[in-house]
Amino acid sequence: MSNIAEMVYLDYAASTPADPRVVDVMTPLFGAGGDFANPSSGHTAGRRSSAHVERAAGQLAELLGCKEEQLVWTSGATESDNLAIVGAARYRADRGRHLITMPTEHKAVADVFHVLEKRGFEVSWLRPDDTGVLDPANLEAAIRPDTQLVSIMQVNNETGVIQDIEALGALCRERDVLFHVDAAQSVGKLPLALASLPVDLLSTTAHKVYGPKGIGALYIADRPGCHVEPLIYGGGQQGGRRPGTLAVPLIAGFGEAARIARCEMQENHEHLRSLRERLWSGIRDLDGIVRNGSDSHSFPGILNVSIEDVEGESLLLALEPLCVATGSACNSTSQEPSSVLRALGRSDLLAQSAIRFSFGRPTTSAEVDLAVARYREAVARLRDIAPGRAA
Amino acid sequence: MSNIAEMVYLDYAASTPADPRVVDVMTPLFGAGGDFANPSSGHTAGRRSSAHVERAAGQLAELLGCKEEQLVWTSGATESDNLAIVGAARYRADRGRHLITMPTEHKAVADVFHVLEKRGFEVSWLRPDDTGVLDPANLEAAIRPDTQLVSIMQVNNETGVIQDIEALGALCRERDVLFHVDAAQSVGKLPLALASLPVDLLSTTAHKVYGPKGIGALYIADRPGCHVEPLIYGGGQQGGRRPGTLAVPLIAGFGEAARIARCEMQENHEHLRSLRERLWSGIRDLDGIVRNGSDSHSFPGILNVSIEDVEGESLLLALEPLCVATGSACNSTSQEPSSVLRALGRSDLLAQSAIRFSFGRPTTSAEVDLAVARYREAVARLRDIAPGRAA
Amino acid sequence: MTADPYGKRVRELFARPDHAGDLEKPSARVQIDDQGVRIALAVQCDGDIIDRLRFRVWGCPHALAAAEAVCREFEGRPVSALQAFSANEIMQTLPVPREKLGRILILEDAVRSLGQGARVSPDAGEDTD
Amino acid sequence: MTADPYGKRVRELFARPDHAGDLEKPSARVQIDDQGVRIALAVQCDGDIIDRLRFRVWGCPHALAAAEAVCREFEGRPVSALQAFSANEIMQTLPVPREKLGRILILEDAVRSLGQGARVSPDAGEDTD
Ligand SMILES: Cc1ncc(COP(=O)(O)O)c(C=O)c1O
Ligand SMILES: Cc1ncc(COP(=O)(O)O)c(C=O)c1O
Repeated sequence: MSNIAEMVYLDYAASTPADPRVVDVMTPLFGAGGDFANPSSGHTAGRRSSAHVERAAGQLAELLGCKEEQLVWTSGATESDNLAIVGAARYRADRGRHLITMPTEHKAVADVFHVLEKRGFEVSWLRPDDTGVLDPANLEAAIRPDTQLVSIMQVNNETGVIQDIEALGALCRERDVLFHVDAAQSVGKLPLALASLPVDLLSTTAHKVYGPKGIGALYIADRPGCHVEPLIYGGGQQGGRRPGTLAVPLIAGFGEAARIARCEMQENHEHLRSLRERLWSGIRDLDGIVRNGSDSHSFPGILNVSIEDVEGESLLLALEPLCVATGSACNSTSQEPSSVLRALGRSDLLAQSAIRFSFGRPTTSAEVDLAVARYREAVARLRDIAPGRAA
Repeated sequence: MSNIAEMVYLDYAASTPADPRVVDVMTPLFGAGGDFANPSSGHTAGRRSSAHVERAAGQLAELLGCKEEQLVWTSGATESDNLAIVGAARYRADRGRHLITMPTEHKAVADVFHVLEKRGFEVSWLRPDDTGVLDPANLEAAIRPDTQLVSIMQVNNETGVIQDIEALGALCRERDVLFHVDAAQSVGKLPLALASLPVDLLSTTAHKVYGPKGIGALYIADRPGCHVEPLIYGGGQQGGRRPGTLAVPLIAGFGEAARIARCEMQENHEHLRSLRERLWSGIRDLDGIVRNGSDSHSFPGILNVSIEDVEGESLLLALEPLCVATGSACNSTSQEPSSVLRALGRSDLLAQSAIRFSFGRPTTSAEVDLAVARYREAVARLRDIAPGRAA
Repeated sequence: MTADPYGKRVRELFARPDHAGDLEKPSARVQIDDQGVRIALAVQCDGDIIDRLRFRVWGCPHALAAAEAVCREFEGRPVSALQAFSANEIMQTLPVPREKLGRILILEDAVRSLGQGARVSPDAGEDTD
Repeated sequence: MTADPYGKRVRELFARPDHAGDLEKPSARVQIDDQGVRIALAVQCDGDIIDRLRFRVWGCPHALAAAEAVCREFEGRPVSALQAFSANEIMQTLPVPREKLGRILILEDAVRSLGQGARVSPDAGEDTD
């Protein structure tokens, strides 16, 4: 965020700014003179509004490699995750009450499973190896005849670790188990071709991919048995799967963000890779530094590092004006060490010192250089202030 | 919508354009350079974002006459209604399984009760009189010891009829029954002072009051026993009552819309009253015309009329370029006569001919005059084409 | 998502129902009231040829448009053609959405009855059905 | 909604921990490691008066700031004042959020022990606790 002089924003995994082209698409749709009508209205104004929704559905479907009718608009990935997991669990409750997920999932998934555990479902929590990756053999061993749903994210929001959703999904498909993927951090960043992937439900959100906050989508494959019960009821919008007046400008913005992401994916990916390389080379020689998460199986927009003998909260403050994260954004006010990093085998102390740097399209090498300098300086200063461990 | 030359938009009850001042507040918050960060992030950028949310909460709280902490942001009134009704029903399930509402409620309320009926709750559907008004004595008679929740809207979206929520709420409070009000059509249009009203839960949405689509709020009184179970789970945002990244620009826009509505409420109300008077005087002499809903207890932004011997769908098409509604927007594509009008005792045929004209801040007298001319002409033309009733 | 429920053709027919009206001395006349639609047709023949065809409809835009389309199509053709009229054809050409087939079948009934009436009693003005 | 977890004063103390460090010949010294915080204090007295006070902290910004605040406040005051130091006071003046009271109580322990140590053995450098 070179544009806010006093800050260096390196928290693109928490949220991205809307692309200027996205803002341009949205702005005229809000007010009078724009196509602000309710897209459910049958009149001319309503139909004009509705056309924007259709265009956006086409753009998102193209990015995901799926059909437009397979998409349901939601308010974001949190709602998509809930709709997918609770909706499918309710729909398939007769099939069995066993579910599978991982402790490294985002709270929007993990907390839903915790609630389902209280409601009589049994959940297997599969641990990754110490680089954060899940061995498909572990999933294979965990699937039971009464397993109805597996939920595993594609890109981890804290570490950037990528799971092999194709292999994991294939195992689910073989056993007729529904497979849900939280792709909040990967849509628009990694190529996806849902038509040929063994994925049944996939959650996404616009604000992680240079679209607006407050809009997301859930992909629902049109296979027999793949269906979700709605979370909310009301007007018949979206075939009743998710009623409520459609937020046309946001949907149009998401569509445009999807279009841009598709066109520029390769280029962005290389940009991010070079930034991460630059940051890591600048700090990897520090004493006691540890990289969290696989290097080879990870999305290059995220670099997560822990460091020995430095307290995390003070480190975060000493890093200002860098805007970076400790755990995920939604945990950032809690003091608990990240459950993701604990699942990777980090000690509480080491997990607590973790800093997630995440890069975006607007990030420059100069910003990364500043981050390197600031990190080294902060670590040195805090170590200097700390007393020796042995009293 | 004088600005789209070929249409005359008279469907402000379905959705309103965002006020230009609202658009001005939102636009800079979307993109880079604006305060786009995730407001849950602890860093400087996150806190700047969060300040916009706090300001907006203050603005909405001021409009509603409540405290900021009593507001939960949602994606709109549909979600607010669901959260209030399902959330409270779940939370108070031990207290009893009897609920009370009306058949004239919006689908976002009525459909939720239909689902709860299937899940073992018993629902009493109270009928209004033939002007659409509910006699509080009917509510009093319906409340039972096992009643846990009453839900009655303030302004009806099809007819504009206003219920006496103060009297109805007082009855609920006496018997310790939760009282939910769907105020999607009234917030910002009628004065509200929740601090001194016997209302426990109140739903609202921004896009009916010149704010953006995709954002709403639920007011939850802080009284013992007044609590809702969340509909979705995830990050700890909003104290866990409604997680998901807050849509800062939309929230800021809603706040600004609330501020404007509060300042200009009186003036708008008079404007709407004169427009409705003008329209009604222009058509009331037509043969077989019937006004749907009370004249004295109604919000002046809506005029709903039926007319004998004219088919509704053809009337709607013949009225183009007027953008008006038959039932509510979300019913407009279905052919069923409005359940609201049937509850007022209208025959199917008469209900089916109903047109809802609804006015907004931008509506001009010239637009109303055009509506008068167009309506008279369409009625005459269609009656002319129709064969006599007796063959 | 709402597509325009009326195609271009339906809109044009609805806007210009040139054949709406009555005939003073029809060769045959029919009126049916069913399925939420009321249709009256009147025909005036010149020998075996349809000279003038008029309709009246109380019903949805598709019913109106279909009736106008029928009148436009059959003027100048032999009366016998009326009996070959098929709802299916008009469902596709206008087009009319599937859920309104019932109404178009009423029109089909009316058109065929009219054909029948015009043949059986060439100068009668009686209603069929 | 996130308010700034650090007040202006905490930010200033954290940014300028002028009293961080050690003393070569302290009158007393103390180090405590508990509750997710590690605090070392050293004092050098001139008779009954605190001449120099130094700290080292491994811990959150509030703990760091509180330690710096203590050092700033007590230099130039009688050693006996250390024993009257109260966590409550600093909780309010910085301010420190309630959930961090535990850490500030560790600081209180350390400050009081330091006061004790400085009185009992005016020229000793032993650790207390
Ligand atoms: C992996 C993952 N899932 C879900 C979410 C929730 O997304 P949203 O804030 O759009 O509800 C996020 C981001 O917050 C995320 O990173
Ligand atoms: C009375 C009423 N309740 C609820 C709603 C639903 O609101 P939203 O579209 O914001 O979900 C509407 C409008 O559609 C309404 O008029």
